[in-house]
Amino acid sequence: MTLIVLLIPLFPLLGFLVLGLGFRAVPKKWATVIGTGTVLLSFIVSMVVAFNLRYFAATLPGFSFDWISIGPLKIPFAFLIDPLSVVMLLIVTGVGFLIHLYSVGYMKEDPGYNRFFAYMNLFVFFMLLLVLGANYPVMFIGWEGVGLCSYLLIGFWFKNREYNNAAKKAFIMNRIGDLGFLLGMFLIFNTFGSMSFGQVFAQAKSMPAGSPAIVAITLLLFVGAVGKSAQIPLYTWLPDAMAGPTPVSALIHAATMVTAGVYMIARSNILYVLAPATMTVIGITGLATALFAASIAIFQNDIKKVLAYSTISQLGYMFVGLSVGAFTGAMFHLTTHAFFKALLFLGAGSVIHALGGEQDIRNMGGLRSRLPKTYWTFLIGTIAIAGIPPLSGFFSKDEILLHVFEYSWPMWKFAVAGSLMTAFYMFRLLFLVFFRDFRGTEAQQHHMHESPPVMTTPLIILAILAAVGGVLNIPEIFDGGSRLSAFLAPVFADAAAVTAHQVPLPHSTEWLLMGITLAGVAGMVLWAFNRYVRKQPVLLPDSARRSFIPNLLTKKYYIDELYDFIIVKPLDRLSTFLHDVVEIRFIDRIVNGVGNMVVWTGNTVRFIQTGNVGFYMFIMILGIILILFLNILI
Amino acid sequence: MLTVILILIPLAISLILLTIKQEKAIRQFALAGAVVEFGVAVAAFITYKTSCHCNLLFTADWLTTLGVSLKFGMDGISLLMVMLTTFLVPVIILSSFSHTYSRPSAFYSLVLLMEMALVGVFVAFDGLIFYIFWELALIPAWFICAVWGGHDRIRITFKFFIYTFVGSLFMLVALIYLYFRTPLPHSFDFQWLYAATLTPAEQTWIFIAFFLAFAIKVPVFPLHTWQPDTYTAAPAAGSMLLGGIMLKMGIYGMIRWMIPICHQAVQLYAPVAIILAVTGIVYASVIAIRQNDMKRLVAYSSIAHVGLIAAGVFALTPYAMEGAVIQMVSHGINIVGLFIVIDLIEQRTGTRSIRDLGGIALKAPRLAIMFMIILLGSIALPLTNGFIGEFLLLLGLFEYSKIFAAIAGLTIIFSAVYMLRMYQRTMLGTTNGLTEQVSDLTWPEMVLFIPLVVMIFWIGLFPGMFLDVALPDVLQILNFVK
Amino acid sequence: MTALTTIPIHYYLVFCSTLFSIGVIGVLIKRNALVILMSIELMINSINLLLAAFSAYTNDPAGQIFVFFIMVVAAAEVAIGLAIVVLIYRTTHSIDINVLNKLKW
Amino acid sequence: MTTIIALTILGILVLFLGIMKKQSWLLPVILLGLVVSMALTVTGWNMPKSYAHEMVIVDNVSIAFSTVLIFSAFLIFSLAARYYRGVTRPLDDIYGVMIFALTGAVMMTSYGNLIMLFLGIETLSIALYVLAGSHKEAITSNEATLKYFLLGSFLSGFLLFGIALIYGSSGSFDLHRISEYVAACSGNYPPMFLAGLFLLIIGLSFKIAIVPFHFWAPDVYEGTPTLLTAFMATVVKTASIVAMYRFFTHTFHGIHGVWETTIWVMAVFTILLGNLTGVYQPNLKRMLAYSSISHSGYMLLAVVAFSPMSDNALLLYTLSYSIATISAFGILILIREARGNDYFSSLNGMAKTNPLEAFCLTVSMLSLAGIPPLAGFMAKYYLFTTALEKGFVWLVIVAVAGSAISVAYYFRPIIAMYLKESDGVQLTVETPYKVHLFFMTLMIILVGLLPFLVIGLV
Repeated sequence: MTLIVLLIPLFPLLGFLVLGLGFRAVPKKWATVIGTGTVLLSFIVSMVVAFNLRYFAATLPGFSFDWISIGPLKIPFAFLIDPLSVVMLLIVTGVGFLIHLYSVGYMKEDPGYNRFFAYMNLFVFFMLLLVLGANYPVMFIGWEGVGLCSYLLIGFWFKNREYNNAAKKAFIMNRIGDLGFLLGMFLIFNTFGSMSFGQVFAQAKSMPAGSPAIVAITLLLFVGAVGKSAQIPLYTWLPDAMAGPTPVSALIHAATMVTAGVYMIARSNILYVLAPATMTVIGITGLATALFAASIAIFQNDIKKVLAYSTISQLGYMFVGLSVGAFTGAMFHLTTHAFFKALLFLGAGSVIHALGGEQDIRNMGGLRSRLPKTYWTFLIGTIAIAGIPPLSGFFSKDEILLHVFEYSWPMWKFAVAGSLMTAFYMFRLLFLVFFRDFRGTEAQQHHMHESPPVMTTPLIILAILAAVGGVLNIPEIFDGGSRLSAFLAPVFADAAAVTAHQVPLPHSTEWLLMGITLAGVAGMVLWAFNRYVRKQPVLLPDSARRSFIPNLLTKKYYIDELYDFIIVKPLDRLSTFLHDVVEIRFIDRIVNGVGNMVVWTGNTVRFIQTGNVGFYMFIMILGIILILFLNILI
Repeated sequence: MLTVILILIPLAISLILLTIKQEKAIRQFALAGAVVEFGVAVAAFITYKTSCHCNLLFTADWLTTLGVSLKFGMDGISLLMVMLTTFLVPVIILSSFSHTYSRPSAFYSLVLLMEMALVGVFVAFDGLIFYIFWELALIPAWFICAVWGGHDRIRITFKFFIYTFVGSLFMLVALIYLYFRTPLPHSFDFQWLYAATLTPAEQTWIFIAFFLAFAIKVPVFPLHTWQPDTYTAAPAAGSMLLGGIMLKMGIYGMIRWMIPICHQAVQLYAPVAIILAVTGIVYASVIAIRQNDMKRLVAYSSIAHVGLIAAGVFALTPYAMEGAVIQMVSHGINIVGLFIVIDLIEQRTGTRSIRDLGGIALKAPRLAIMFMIILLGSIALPLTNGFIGEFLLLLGLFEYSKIFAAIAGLTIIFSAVYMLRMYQRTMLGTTNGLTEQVSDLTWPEMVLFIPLVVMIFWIGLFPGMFLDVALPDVLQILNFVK
Repeated sequence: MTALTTIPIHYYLVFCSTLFSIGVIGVLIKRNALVILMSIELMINSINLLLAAFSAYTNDPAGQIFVFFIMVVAAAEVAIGLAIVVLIYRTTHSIDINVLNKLKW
Repeated sequence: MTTIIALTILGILVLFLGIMKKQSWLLPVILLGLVVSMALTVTGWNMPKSYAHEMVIVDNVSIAFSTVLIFSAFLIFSLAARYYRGVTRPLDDIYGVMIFALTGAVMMTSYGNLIMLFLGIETLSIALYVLAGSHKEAITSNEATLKYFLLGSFLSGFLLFGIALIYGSSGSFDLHRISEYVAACSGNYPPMFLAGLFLLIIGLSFKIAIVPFHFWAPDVYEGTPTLLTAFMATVVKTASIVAMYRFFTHTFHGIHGVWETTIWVMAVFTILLGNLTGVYQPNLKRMLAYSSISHSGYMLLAVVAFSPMSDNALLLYTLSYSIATISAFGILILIREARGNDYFSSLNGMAKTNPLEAFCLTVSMLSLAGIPPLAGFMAKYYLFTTALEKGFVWLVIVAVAGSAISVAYYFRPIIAMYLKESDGVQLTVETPYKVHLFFMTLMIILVGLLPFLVIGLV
């Protein structure tokens, strides 16, 4: 019975195999059914599992075979079902299914339709492995696998060189993180003698906090998370990754893959709480990323780029949440973020679809009337992400902020600042896209149309989820049950046991904090309204001269250029240098030099052979004298 | 007995091939012979018992006065190597069908002669016999590369020959020297050689001699400069034989001969060797990033990958050694796959220059998929063969030294960089004049890839079968260094 | 015999070595093939004398018998040698040994 | 002794056939005669005997090497028909002198007395002076014979002087007596004896072509008619090295100290100089000359490291070297005849036009270079083993380095044959000649695969 867990990843895998192996032979209709159906089936099975969680969690592992097994190194291909993985399962399959469904409409005209669904199914498969793995290596399979799918899907339109570069960049930056993950895994094995979650965590419990091994492990794993979840300094791939089709951005680069880092840290919570130093690093990184990305988002003009930076920023929040020990909060935000960010991306996709590929918000405007469903759902998403009650974003973000406040007051100030920026840029986006008059071309205006139901239905469902997602974990202050917290509590129990129990904040403080934040958000929304709806928005072309700070932000702090300057270019130059100078002029020259020396010597000594008999006799006599002299007289 | 049959089949076929005149018959016969050879190897694999190697052991007197006997046998490591060799040779032969080589009987005969020598190297349980096969393998390799090779082949292959020959000559001296240090009555039998009593100084010298021979063959940085040129100049089949199988001889030699014999010196100088190997990984990877000739790129990537294997061997930990064994197999499969892809592209477009290609995936999606799968294997994506090897190698190396493992681990980043660059520039993007007319894989060509792809995933998913075969012997060899 | 043995053996040794050396020097400094032949003949004769002397001092006839062998062989050698010189003279019109050096390097 | 007599009779018979104008009978009679003498030689196996007051000692070592010599001569005579096919003048004198030279060579392997050694050397040398100049019209042949004669007789003076000094100090020419004298000296040798010893070494070194007494070899080899060069490179070298080896084994029974270093150093120089100089040679014949010099150096290893094993090692080495060299000369004869020169470029593309001949030359080159599993490798392996057993590690390393260098020139003909384009002219080769070449190639391979057939002998 427990084997039905296997079905969850198996369905998408089958989907991939069918679509992948027979990619041209499968008719489009069937491809649709297979592509979306497999994910739906997975979702259904996941639901079954989720509702019978106790049964499954108690009896697993009912299935495992030794993938790699050498002496003490045993890596079974085992799955783990617990509340945490179930939450992720539902997000991946649920949101994944909606996005698949949406893609049916979005990708309808694309010649690579089957290929697209094959890749998407493969992605879901790997993501499910990542989530289900009962040990680090199996998680790593998924971890790398989703990276591959991300590569394939970012570069889906592979005729375009820019897109390919973006895909390559994503894969390589992920790989940098993966190396950290890999080394972290090795260190885990070195320290605990096992890589399976159960054994590692059980042993870790008895370790003293702050022991160097654990700090090192957690830092290395965090490097992996930084790569995968696009944190400073490895975040630059994510904005570029918007090259992929929009559903890809929604699924991979917003809802699921990029949150893998958060999931991994939440999974390893016990290790992290034992490593306060790492937690500090995570907190600083997360907060810096949140602010940094948010500030860039304010000045972006590409609808998807804005959302991409927003994603980075929100991921930063999740890490901040993790760093203060608010694992549930982070997971909660992960969930709600999956809803509203997927929604926003799909909404953006709908807009792009309607405008025939236009992504620049300077050429949009006034779409509210023409795309009503998109508008309304997008609006919900925007409100949710801005953290305005009672939509889901409010609850999840609030929970994190609350914990941050408990942890450190200055950090809270920064976090709130980021939250305000979020509100600003999201409403800027909303206003510029949907309000005032259309700024695009005649042709676009003519062509503009609302998306078909197959696309809008997922939008609506996601909008509902984004709106009411908060009910999952309504805090006690609102007389909520904190259901998610309760649900996840067993997973984080050990961690909770380690962290010192703080006295919960008094309700008055909570209200106060909430009030401050909300007031700020409201101010931001009004400001944005003022700037972009009431007044004619000032939209500068890319080439326009800007004052220092806006310029810096428009140019994304020149980070890409910086990386290009300090890493890519030097590496290229080093490569050329090593090949042209070290290899050819030095090492190979030594090798050839030895050979040439032999030839040269040969060519030189052969002239001793003068052909002159008298000379020969002379040399021989010298030889004779030498031999006699050396042997007899000495 | 099977072991001897494994040596004799290719030899017999190689001789018979010389008498056949028709090109088609030559090809079919060569392929059939190689397949039969693989069948015999499979039979050996099935009958192999991990507990004792007795059923595959063959002993006959040869030079009794000098302690040389015809002792052949297989332990787990040899078995895997023989499997790899016999598996790849039919693929290589099949891949050569698309070329019309001048003097085909000589060509295929040499390929099979080389197979014989390679199998001989892997199954020799006698030091001198090992050496004889070791050198013997060089002759057909040289002829294949030199006669059917490309631009500037004379200079390049000559360098290749001399370089590798010089290296192994010193191994001969070391072997003979060792012979006189074996227990009485002196013998070249591997167990006698293992039991040789050596002073530390002797250990060092013998280590150096062995290391040179093996490191040149592998090749380990900085003894690698023959290799990119040779791969580039060699015909496709030659590159495959060299890269796929021949360089494994070096690693195999390290494991089978060098570590047990001069175990003290190996332990003493392991850091030096690892530093060289790790330097080589980074060095070759960085160079590979900017290569324009696909074969050259693969050659440098091979230096990097093999550098990791060498580093793993010197880490002297069970995981790394197991990783080395499995990675030898994987690397062989992957590099042959890559060379086949390159060969097919070259046949279709007439160039290997990355700069001049692009958009092939549009015209040849099947080729693109095969390329992608093989590429994933060689960049060690989990669930492919490359991952198992690199995971174990890095894990073992990590146990030895965390820093070295971290630096060696850079290979997983760099390999993505240069491999994806190659893939992108050739397969992706828009077509140009050269790639406009590229046709997709035909079914015979698909057949070429299927065994490779199957193996890539088989090893990636179920490595246990291969790991278990080698494990007892790996542990036994590591016992020497404990 | 007595006349021979009254002179100490060292004298013979030194004398013969000197004669031998004169022969060697003759070979070295002369370029005329005939003179070189004669110098070689001088070397051989010095050895003959030495052998005879040793033979006398050790009362062993073998040395003197060997001298006869040497004389025969030397005669044969000179015959060949002269033939070669004639041959050379026919082709080069010279018996200078350094004229012929086409074969070298 | 029977061998010497048989060969002498054969030589006289050849001359008589010449007188009777039976030119066409010459080669069959010679080949048959050689087979008969070989058979006669072998019958003495395991029956050590000495003749004429130990002037001639026939033991297994001498029988084995005599057989190698006669066998080499047999192989060379088998090439003669082709080599002299355009020559109209009578050949009985050349063949007869060759047989006499062979007799001298056999004497050098079985002497028991320095007088016999001298006579053997002179019989061989005087015959060779004649043979080297046997191509009277060619100026190169003239030059070769002049050089060989002048240097040869000059150096045999030293050899004689050495013999005289040894005689003077030990009181005998008999090896047995000399060895008794050596034993009586118990390590303190008078300078006169030492001087004699070294002069003897020098005299023999000249014949073997050991640095610095090798100067004649390249020039003479090049100038001498090719067939006779093959004779010089194999028979003469084998006989001389065996003579030297025999002298030391019989006289010193393993006391090395005195002469070891000298021979050691000479071996090193010979190996290095021979191989290095060979690298740049543009033509095959001269390259083979340098190759033969370097092989002299390897053979010296057996002398240096003399032990029970080194008999076998030297036997195998001389055999494999002789066969491979004669095989190479067999091809060289064809090339010279067809192209008029023997530059490597004359070999271009031979693999296409004459695959069998190309294969034979390749095998012979690989064997000379010492690549397994050919005879040359086995021989080198035995020699190295012998030397290493005695602890001459550095000498072996030099030898190995020499081998590495030698690959550079042994591969030049192979590269020319297989990798260069030919002018398309095929060499016409008669079937018997092909069979003969192939037979030698087969021998090289077989001796490599089954060295124990040779090795257990002595």
